[in-house]
Amino acid sequence: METVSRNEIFKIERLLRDFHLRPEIRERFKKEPDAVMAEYGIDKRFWPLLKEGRLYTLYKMGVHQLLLYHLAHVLGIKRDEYVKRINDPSF
Amino acid sequence: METVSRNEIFKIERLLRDFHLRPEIRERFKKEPDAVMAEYGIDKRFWPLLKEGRLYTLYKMGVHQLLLYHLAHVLGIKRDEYVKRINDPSF
Amino acid sequence: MARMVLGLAATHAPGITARAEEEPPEKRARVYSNYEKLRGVLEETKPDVIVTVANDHVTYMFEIIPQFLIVVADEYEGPPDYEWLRIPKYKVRIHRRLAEYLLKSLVDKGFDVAFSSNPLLDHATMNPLHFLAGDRERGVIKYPVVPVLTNAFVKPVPSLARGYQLGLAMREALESYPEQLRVAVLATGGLSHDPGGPRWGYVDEEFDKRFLSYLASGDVRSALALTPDEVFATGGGSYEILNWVVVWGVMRGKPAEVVDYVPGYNIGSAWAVWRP
Amino acid sequence: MARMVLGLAATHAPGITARAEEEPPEKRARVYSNYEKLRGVLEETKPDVIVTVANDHVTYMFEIIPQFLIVVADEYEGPPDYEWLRIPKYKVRIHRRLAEYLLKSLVDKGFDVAFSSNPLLDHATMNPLHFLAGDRERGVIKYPVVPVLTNAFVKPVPSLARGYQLGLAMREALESYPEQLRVAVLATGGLSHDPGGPRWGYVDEEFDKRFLSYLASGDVRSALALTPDEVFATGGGSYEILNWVVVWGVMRGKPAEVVDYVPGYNIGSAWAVWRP
Ligand SMILES: [Fe+3]
Ligand SMILES: [Fe+3]
Repeated sequence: METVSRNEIFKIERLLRDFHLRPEIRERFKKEPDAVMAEYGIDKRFWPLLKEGRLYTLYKMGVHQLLLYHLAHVLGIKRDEYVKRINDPSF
Repeated sequence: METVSRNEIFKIERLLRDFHLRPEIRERFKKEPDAVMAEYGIDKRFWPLLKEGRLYTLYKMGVHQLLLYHLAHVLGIKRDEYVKRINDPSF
Repeated sequence: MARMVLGLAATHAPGITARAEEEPPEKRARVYSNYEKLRGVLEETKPDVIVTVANDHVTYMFEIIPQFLIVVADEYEGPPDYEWLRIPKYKVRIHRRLAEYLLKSLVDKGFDVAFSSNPLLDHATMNPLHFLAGDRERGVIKYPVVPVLTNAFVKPVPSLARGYQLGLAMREALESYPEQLRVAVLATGGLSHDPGGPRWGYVDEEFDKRFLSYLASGDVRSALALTPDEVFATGGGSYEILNWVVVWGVMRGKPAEVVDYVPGYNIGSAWAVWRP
Repeated sequence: MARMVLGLAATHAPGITARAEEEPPEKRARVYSNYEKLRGVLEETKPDVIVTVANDHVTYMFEIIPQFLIVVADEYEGPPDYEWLRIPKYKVRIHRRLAEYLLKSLVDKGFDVAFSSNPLLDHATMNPLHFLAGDRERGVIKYPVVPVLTNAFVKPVPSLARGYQLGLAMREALESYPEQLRVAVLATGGLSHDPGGPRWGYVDEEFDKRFLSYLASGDVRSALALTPDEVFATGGGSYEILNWVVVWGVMRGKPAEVVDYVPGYNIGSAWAVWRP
């Protein structure tokens, strides 16, 4: 897997952190994810990872597990499915 | 002088910090200071201190000197006037 | 001179309130009764202030991640996600004079402690305070608090030995505080768990019981020999035992009375008391 | 193994660029020629990386104020107020691998160093880099950087002794870095000044010359005996000498070659070089 810049990871993490602290961001992401990710300066190549809940890839990239949890919450992914995805290289 | 809550001071300091980092806040404050101070949750009793550049009082209350500097910048107070005010109990 | 009158430690697992019905009624009752026991001890002891030692969850210590932080503010209201947690939104009075004294003393002793006047205290501080000190009707925490936060989640984390040293220094600092004050300390968090990690839901009971046996026997040396890597191998949240170790330092390594251990709510939960 | 090839220290007074014409042409020329001298030394030495030690100005270390912070990111672009400062907006490559190694080593050695992946580097880091390492046409800093930030402005600040210890530990850590790397360190800031304070514009030349004489003679003990209160008595910005003391620790207390001292631009400005 390519090494992703910490600056890029930070932008993703900032969005996930805000999912937790700012309900309005969470709700907007559900409706218009691309617009929200663009606002947070997240590179387009990461957009599918977030929208599709590609937990394995995001985790291996270095996104913190506590923040991935907030993403799962927004996407409606429950614990058993979460654990499956974060351990499955096809995610 | 009464002891002011650190939480209150923080709200003032946040505005002054943002004067430095967010030019749009600086410009809005010049036009509608009350609205901006209300947004920052600053208690009304402190509004005159900021609008009038009461540097002595703000400094004694515990507002950090580097942040007062940003206030002076917005109010157009130059160094000599600044030093006069921060040392003069009538301010 | 302030006096250390009590040490407490308790899990802060958010599921205990947020998803209470996830566990069977007996287990729930057991969890709640453990908090009740600690609440009783606290009420008997009547401290003037509680120093809480809890970690952040990559929420507040996010853009800047300090290893240790002391809140120097006058009040706090939260936690932000109190509705999800299903607890009241509490007002917390902060004992700012003691917080400032403690901070200054620790920095003077060579601990590089960060500080903040604009706290965000999450479930790690607020859930245990809810159970142990919450006036639920009035929405206030009954004792003034000095909140200490640690970095237990984002590597590199401080060694357990460093946490213990911090605790020893806190004890010295607190005892040199010039006013009469009865101080309790409360550690929150742990034990093993992997929230949002590849083994989310797994509890390492062997690890937890080993850690608790060190505590109960006063075996500081074995506990401090645990490396961050060893602890993280049991789960991404397990390093929250750092908070316990800090308070153990405050109690100068005395054996703790381990009240109970309950695996459940995706975590190995424990409760302990130190009497001075 | 990394090798320490150079130590530098320089004022970072923003007025030098922002309000350059405030001082007469001769003084301006002298200030600029001192930076040029250091730039020349740096170019001769050809380091692979510069570790900068600078303080924040209650801008970035604001809501959370750590005592020491290391930036673990890959790049930075700034400073935010480059237009006011009248310098280019620079791109900085950060040597993240070395930054991570240094951070981990220091935390393991018992320094409670904070970290951040989303840096804001103000004039304290950027103005000296502009003069010493800026490629003005291309808007890039010529060497990879590891930014270290300190708390020199908001009390309680770390003691100078603690800063020196940090420097010693940084040296050890850097020399144990497993790759071949030629490392320069750069301290910025000071000496006496009171920006935004009741004596803004005042320079305590006696204090400054005393501090420089300690540096020039390698009198570490006298320098470390200065308390924060003594230093702050000369001005609210004077504790920026902390950065100099950290780098002095990296240079293991060797006497510095003091290049020049120029009071002006509301500050006592100095430049120094340590050869290893
Ligand atoms: Fe936790
Ligand atoms: Fe400065």
